Amino acid sequence: MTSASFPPRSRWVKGKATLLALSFLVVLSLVLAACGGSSQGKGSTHVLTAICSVGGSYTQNMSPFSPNVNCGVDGLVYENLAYVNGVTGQETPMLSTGHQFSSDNKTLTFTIRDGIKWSDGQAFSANDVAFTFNMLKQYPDADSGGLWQQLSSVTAQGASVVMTFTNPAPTLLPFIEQTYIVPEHLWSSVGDPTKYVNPNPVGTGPMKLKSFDAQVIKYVKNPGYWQADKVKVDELDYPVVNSNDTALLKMASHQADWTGIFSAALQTAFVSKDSAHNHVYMVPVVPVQIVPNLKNPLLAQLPVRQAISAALDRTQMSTSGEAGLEQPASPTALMPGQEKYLDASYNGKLPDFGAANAAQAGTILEGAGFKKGSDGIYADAQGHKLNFKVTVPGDFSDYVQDLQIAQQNLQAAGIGLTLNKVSDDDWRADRSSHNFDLIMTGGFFGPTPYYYLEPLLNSSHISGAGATNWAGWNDPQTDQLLKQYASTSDTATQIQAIQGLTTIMATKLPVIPVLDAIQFFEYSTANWTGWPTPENPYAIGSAYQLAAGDNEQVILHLTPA
Amino acid sequence: MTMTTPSTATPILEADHLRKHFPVRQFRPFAKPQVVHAVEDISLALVPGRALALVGESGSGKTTVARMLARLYEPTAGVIRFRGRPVTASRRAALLEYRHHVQMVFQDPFSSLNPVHSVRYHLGRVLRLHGRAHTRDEETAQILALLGKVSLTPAEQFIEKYPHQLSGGQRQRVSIARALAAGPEVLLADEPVSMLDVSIRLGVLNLLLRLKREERLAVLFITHDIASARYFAEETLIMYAGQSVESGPSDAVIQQPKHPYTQLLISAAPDPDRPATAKPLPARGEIPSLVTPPTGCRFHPRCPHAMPVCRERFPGRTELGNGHWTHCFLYGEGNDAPEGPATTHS
Amino acid sequence: MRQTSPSNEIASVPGGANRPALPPLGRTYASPSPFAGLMRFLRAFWRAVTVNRKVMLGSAIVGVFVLVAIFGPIIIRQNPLAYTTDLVRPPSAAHWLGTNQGGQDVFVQLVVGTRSSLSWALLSGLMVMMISIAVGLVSGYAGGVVDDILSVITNVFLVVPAFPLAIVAVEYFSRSTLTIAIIVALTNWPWGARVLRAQTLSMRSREFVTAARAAGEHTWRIIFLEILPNEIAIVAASFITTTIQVLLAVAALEFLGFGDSAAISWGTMLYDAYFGSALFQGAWWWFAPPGFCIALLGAGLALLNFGIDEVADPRLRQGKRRRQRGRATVAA
Amino acid sequence: MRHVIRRIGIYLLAIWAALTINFFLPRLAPGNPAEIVYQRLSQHGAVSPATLKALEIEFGVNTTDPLWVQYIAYLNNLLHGNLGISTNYFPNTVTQIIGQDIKWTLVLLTVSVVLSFTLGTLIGIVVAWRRGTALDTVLSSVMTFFYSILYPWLALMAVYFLGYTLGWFPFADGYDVTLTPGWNLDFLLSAAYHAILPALTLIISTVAGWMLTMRNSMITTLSEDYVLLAQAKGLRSRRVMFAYAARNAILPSVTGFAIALGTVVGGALLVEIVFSYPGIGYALFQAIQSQDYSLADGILLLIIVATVLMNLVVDMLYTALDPRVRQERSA
Amino acid sequence: MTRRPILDVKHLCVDYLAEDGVVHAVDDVSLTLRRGEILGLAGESGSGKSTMAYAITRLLRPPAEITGGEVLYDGRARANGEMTPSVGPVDILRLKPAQLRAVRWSEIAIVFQSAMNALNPTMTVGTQVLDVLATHRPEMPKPERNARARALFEMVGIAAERLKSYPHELSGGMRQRATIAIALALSPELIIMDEPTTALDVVVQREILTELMRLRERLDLSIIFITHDLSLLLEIADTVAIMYAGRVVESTSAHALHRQPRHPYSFGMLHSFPSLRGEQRLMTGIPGSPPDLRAVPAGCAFHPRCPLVYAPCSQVVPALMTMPTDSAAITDSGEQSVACHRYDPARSEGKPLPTATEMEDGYATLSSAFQEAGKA
Repeated sequence: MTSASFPPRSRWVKGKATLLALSFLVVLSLVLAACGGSSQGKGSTHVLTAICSVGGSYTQNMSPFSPNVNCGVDGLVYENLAYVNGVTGQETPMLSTGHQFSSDNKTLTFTIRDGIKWSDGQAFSANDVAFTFNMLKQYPDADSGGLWQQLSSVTAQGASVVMTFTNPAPTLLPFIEQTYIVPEHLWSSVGDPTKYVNPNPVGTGPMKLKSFDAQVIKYVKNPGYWQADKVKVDELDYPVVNSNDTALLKMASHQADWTGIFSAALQTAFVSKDSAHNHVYMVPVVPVQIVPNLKNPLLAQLPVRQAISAALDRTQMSTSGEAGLEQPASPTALMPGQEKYLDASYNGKLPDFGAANAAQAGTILEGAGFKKGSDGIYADAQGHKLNFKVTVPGDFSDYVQDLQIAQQNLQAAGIGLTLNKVSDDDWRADRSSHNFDLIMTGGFFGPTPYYYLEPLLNSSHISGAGATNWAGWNDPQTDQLLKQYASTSDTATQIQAIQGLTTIMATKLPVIPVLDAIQFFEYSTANWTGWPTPENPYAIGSAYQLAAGDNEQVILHLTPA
Repeated sequence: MTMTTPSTATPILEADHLRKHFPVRQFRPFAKPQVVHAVEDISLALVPGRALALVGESGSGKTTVARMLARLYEPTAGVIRFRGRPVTASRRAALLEYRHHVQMVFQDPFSSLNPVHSVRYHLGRVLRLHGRAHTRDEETAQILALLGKVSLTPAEQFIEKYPHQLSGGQRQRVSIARALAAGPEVLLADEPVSMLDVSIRLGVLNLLLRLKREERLAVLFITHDIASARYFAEETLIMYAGQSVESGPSDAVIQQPKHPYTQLLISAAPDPDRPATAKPLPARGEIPSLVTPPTGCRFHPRCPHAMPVCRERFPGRTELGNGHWTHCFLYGEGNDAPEGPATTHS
Repeated sequence: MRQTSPSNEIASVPGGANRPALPPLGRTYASPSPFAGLMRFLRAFWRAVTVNRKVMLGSAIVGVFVLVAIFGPIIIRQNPLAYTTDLVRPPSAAHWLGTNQGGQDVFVQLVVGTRSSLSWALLSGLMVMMISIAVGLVSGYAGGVVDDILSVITNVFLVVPAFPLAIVAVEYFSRSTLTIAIIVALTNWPWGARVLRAQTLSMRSREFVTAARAAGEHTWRIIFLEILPNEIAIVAASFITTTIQVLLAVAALEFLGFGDSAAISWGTMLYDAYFGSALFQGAWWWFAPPGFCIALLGAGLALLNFGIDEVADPRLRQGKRRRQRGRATVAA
Repeated sequence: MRHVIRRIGIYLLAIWAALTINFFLPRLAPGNPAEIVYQRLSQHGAVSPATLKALEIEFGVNTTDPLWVQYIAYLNNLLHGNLGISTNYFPNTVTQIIGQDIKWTLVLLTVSVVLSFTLGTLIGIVVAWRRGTALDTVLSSVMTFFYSILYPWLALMAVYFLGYTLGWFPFADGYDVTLTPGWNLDFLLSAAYHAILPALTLIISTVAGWMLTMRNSMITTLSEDYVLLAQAKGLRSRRVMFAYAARNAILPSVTGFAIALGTVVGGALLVEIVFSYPGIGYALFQAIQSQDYSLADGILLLIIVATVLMNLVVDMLYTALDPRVRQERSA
Repeated sequence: MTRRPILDVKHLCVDYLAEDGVVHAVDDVSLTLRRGEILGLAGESGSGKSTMAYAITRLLRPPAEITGGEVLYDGRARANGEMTPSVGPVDILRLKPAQLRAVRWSEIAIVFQSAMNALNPTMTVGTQVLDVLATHRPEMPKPERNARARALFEMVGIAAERLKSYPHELSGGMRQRATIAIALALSPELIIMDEPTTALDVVVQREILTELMRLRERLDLSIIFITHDLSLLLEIADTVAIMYAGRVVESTSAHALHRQPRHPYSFGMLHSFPSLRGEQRLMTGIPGSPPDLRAVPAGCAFHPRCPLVYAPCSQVVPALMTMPTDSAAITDSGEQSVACHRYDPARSEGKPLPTATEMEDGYATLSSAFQEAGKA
């Protein structure tokens, strides 16, 4: 070794090694990037990518009766007898061509559509329908609608299916129509359908399973579908994402076409990124409400509920808590578009609560004999202070923020509010067992407001394991109106009943509506067009299906861009 | 300057047939427990105003002996007698009372003082523990007196100092003052100068000599340097691998070493005055493991004169006159055979 | 952190001299009069803080945060949760760090959140420190069976992963910062305990401990007044390390929504920002500051820690390289 | 070898402790998770006797059995690989779900932990060797900042800037979902490409720890006499740096590595959430969110066992690296 | 018989950059080692003797720094011209890194005090021997290297099987032998031994020294032997240099030093070792402590402890001077240098050369003065 050459050489070798390592990394990244890029191309098959599940890997659950059913099974693989549009209330016959109630409303006959085949080639028949309903009788776990509490028999008679009820049950119709029909020849031996994984689902719907993976479920077009000419979607992929933000990013970068997620950044991070293609269409569905526990002697007083309602700044909740996506609710608890259920005195215009008014709240309370204490909180003559706890699921961040606003509003009006954040399950349990002062919650959804009001206000739902009359509202007039609706299939009589009920909602405040909950729906027209729009609300568009059949309707309307 | 008159005075602290085995900690639940045979059958006596030097290499057990005498270790066997009475109680009060009489000076001046405490704390704690000072003023006065006694002057300057502000020699003086603080009659000095710089060793040694004389202290002087033993102590006891091999008046042991190990030790010591003709004795092997020590005389594997009998048992004590004795078969069977089998091991 | 005398100058005995781990902090320990004691303490504190550049910088950073935590909420006097109609506004004179989705002032939240984040981190750090001191010192000093048992427990806890356990426990017990702090404390003490045990073990064989025993000193005094003060560096290091761990763990858990979202802290701010899609709205002023504060405070603590390491172990000190005067002195 | 046996003993104890914690957590917790699970299952219909029994054992409800009988039954269940039934993915079992998700976590973590450790250690070695230079000053300062960076914060920045804004890397999924998983090149490349960003952020957030640990350890080692002697021997710098200094300096790092593994596994959860990456961590998060107690417990147990096993591996490594431990200090 | 010097250290200065200024650890030190001789370097802690060892081999690390002087090494001419084609001495301090690496070990080897610390604990001692051979003798075939390692171990009295052992498996004595074997691997001309036996027990120390003396005869080694044990040095060294506070205070043959130490410090040191033979008498030692290098007394650093102190001592640093020739009658072997004003005719102020009695009495007086102060 010579003294001169060694040190420089070593430095060179080291430098070269570093360089080599670096360039290797760069090349690797480029190669991978190229591969990644090229695989984005979808060729000539038209693939629709939808996100309908935020959270973890999939496990296969392809029984439509499973509580944890995979995306796409409901409606795309399995169909139901008829589709009812949640926005318009319009009915579209699917597996049936029509239905007929007997005059006493105790017998219902469906006419089954002819010429439909299961995706394995076997013919579909009325027997499959009868089998499905009778299976639900055998396995009450699967009967989530509780149909057999009022059904007494279901039989196939030629191309018809005849159902008989123990008492008049016209309100059961939507639940029956929305039941997914499964093939008898495959399902007669599977046992409990809630526990059946159904690895190779065979249905009548527009799609059939292509592949299942924990990260993505893929469906392809069912060539034997009875309306196959309407289906332009060659493949439908449901990838898993772990967060709403990821879903939104995928939507914004057109890696996904269809979803229904909440995000405070919808406008900035999605719509405005490509306003030509990126759209949202939010359908208000039911009110989000603060439910008072009427067993609480203070909350049982109407002025207290009125004062609370008057003090709430629903606009701030709408803009801050819900990113402006949900609008303040109407005192009638009706959604925009449901004006026909309004009492005539409203002149066909949905009333609103008006701006937050702490002074008005104070007037109401003072009128009812409440006095403001030194701590700024009102108390009744006996000294019971208006301090309430509101129960909320801790991980419903928008609810929490809404209530933090409410807390400040009520404070200003002399009413104390503390947040009681609990787990989702505790929240549900507390709600059913009336274990709260106030609780924030949504409600039930159906084709008419009846399906929202009935569980909430019927005194028969006050107690029991799955009690839904959370406030404990016990009012004979309300019960009477509900009964009036349920015992007739005459639409006018039914509307009349609902008008009475909305008046009770607005004047007696059994619950305090806050905001109109919406069904989130984001879509991109970069790859697909034909989505539901306010102009053509043929379905509730969300990829998260709210009512049976919405997704199928969307698929039937989509065409490649 | 040391007078080599044989001791006639009554010993104040005596040790009879001390033995110490340390269990070996190991993770082997089913194996036979092993022990380190650190000290086998050591007897000695300390006399007021006189010093006994304990000489040996590392691992010879000399420190263990001192710590047994300081009651830091409980002897496995044997008796310690203070003023003729066996010391057995180990209640705190009794131990404190014993320590009031018997104190120890440590080897390493850097580690024997706690770096976070001042000189005042070190000395004051001992004074208070032994009830020699009850108020701060008493304490200060006593400390100043002690510092004066160990020639740390002006004492006022040292009282608030921390160890890192002192030199090695000063620290060792503080250590000595701490031992004196209890007002002891016996001082166990464990290699008190071996970690000091050469030029200050003599200062500390001379201080100890003076204290021995002035305070009538009985001193156990532990050292690996046989020359210092001769300088400091009237009597010397040589240890090898936990056994005592030779003892007697220091000059006798050093000038006329009898035991082959003593001879080896002396021949190995640096000595510029050694006649050029004196070849160092050849040594072989090293100090054996004390877990499995050699049987019999533990020196036999290295001994040029080893006989078969050396392998079998440990020789008894052979008196050579004038208080000089050795354990070696070269000088006979010896009487005063050690208690029990000295060679047990597993 | 162990050191043997590198220069061999005092060495005439095998093993070399074991120097104290820390150059003693002057006269902090004995104080004749309270006032003089305080002055000494302050002087010693100042010396300790300025002893090393890393310590200096680290204490400056941590000090600022501590001051903000103590006085910030008092000075600001503004409800960090107050909703306004200025939604998601960038920084301006009115809102120094802009506003969030609720129109709440980010700067106010940041200042108020400092208290919660810092105090939880310090509190858990303290809990950890106390457990590790107790276990480490007792284990190291007592030896024998006590040591065996404590060592096994330490080793067992050492391998239990803290974060997942904290998540599960938070769910089982309550979603509060206290639960997080307790779990994090329970899973973080073994590290310090282990180091302290080793150090105590070596301390126990130091002659000053033997000397204290030979003088008849009480056992508890030996443990807490003789041994513990010598391990201050390690105690401090383990305290600081844990504090960083806790700071990060609490923030991460809060980020996931397991914290107490009514309380304002950096973690809950990040949670709000994340679920409010702050980043995707381009609201960097909402998202960046809490994360940056965490990293900065962490860096300050880390600097403090490394500084203490350097003070305790002179070998780690940055060798000041004076430009050589024409002579080659390199060792390599 | 005795060392390893001793460690195995400790690990068995750790696993046992974990099992026991897992057994007692739901029993100690206020409220009754089993009730909730039971209720939820009941809502879906009648619970089969076997499921009910398993749940009862898992949570200790509806039973008059003494605690120890429950405990034995619980252990017996575990012994048969029965971790219970997930309520969230009902009727799938916990074992099934874990089996499906674990491979992703395992691969991502192994790769990034090993890379991070290697990289951090190497940087630490070099920086310590060139102590006081600009390289050292810059790297040490930067790393001190990264040392305590909050991982999700870093990861989100990466997702947003590198993934979304610049589009260099995918910001979600474990692979391009248009591909078919399997042993084909397209899929593997895609999986590797998708792992870059998660791995990168994971490495960045952990590399500082290794680097700083190694730097300190290395500096301490560099002042050892044997390094000085190696230099005096005229050995090449690289030989001194690696065979003499680093070889010894790495030992404390290896111990730290074992200890840090638990934290790293915990970190997986955050990676998977932020990057929408499949894996066990996100499953745990989901399970907690939806109160799927059996799944959460199962995953926690698995994580603990995995950490313990990794510790064992690291221990073996340590034993192999340090001859003093290998041959057991004799008294 | 004066042989050619193999190492000539001239005016070497080493500074430590402490936080509060510069410490002169080695201050203007000159030494000469002749081929085949043992130069003993004696001194107490802080005297700079170890720093010398590191400085000569250029192993000093920051904050230590060589600030001046030369280390002239005059090795044998290498036929292959590996180091330097010229036969003349080279200044080690000016060698380029590659040249330095070539000089290291093949020319100058070093043995540290603590063999435990000097051996890599994670490498077998054999590998540590082979490392040297592989680096410096790359042309040597592997079996030959192995054979060389075995031979080296046997040469220092360790069984060759021990090559496979790790350092912790060897006893202290064997470890030190192993480091000596490593030092001998390339048959260097010069070995610097920094307290090689201090950590060992006397018997082992003696064995190793005996071994070393034998090897030195056989291999014609030149050795710098550093220790604080002057009595040991007198037995083995040819010439001795005594250091105090970074400077050489006396440099002479071992014999002369033993017979008549000139510097009061050398005298005091020699009389600090209790003797094994002869009459027992109270020795005084040297009062006081060696100075802290951060606060070295002005003038002669030794003056506060010196029995001969007079005015110039606290003002002027005495230079190391060869003794006046008229005293050559006393020094019968080699020259005797001392750094003391009393031996400098220019500064002695007419005082006679100090005698042993004067120094002994002086120490006694000084010592009791220190004692008195102590009792006050």
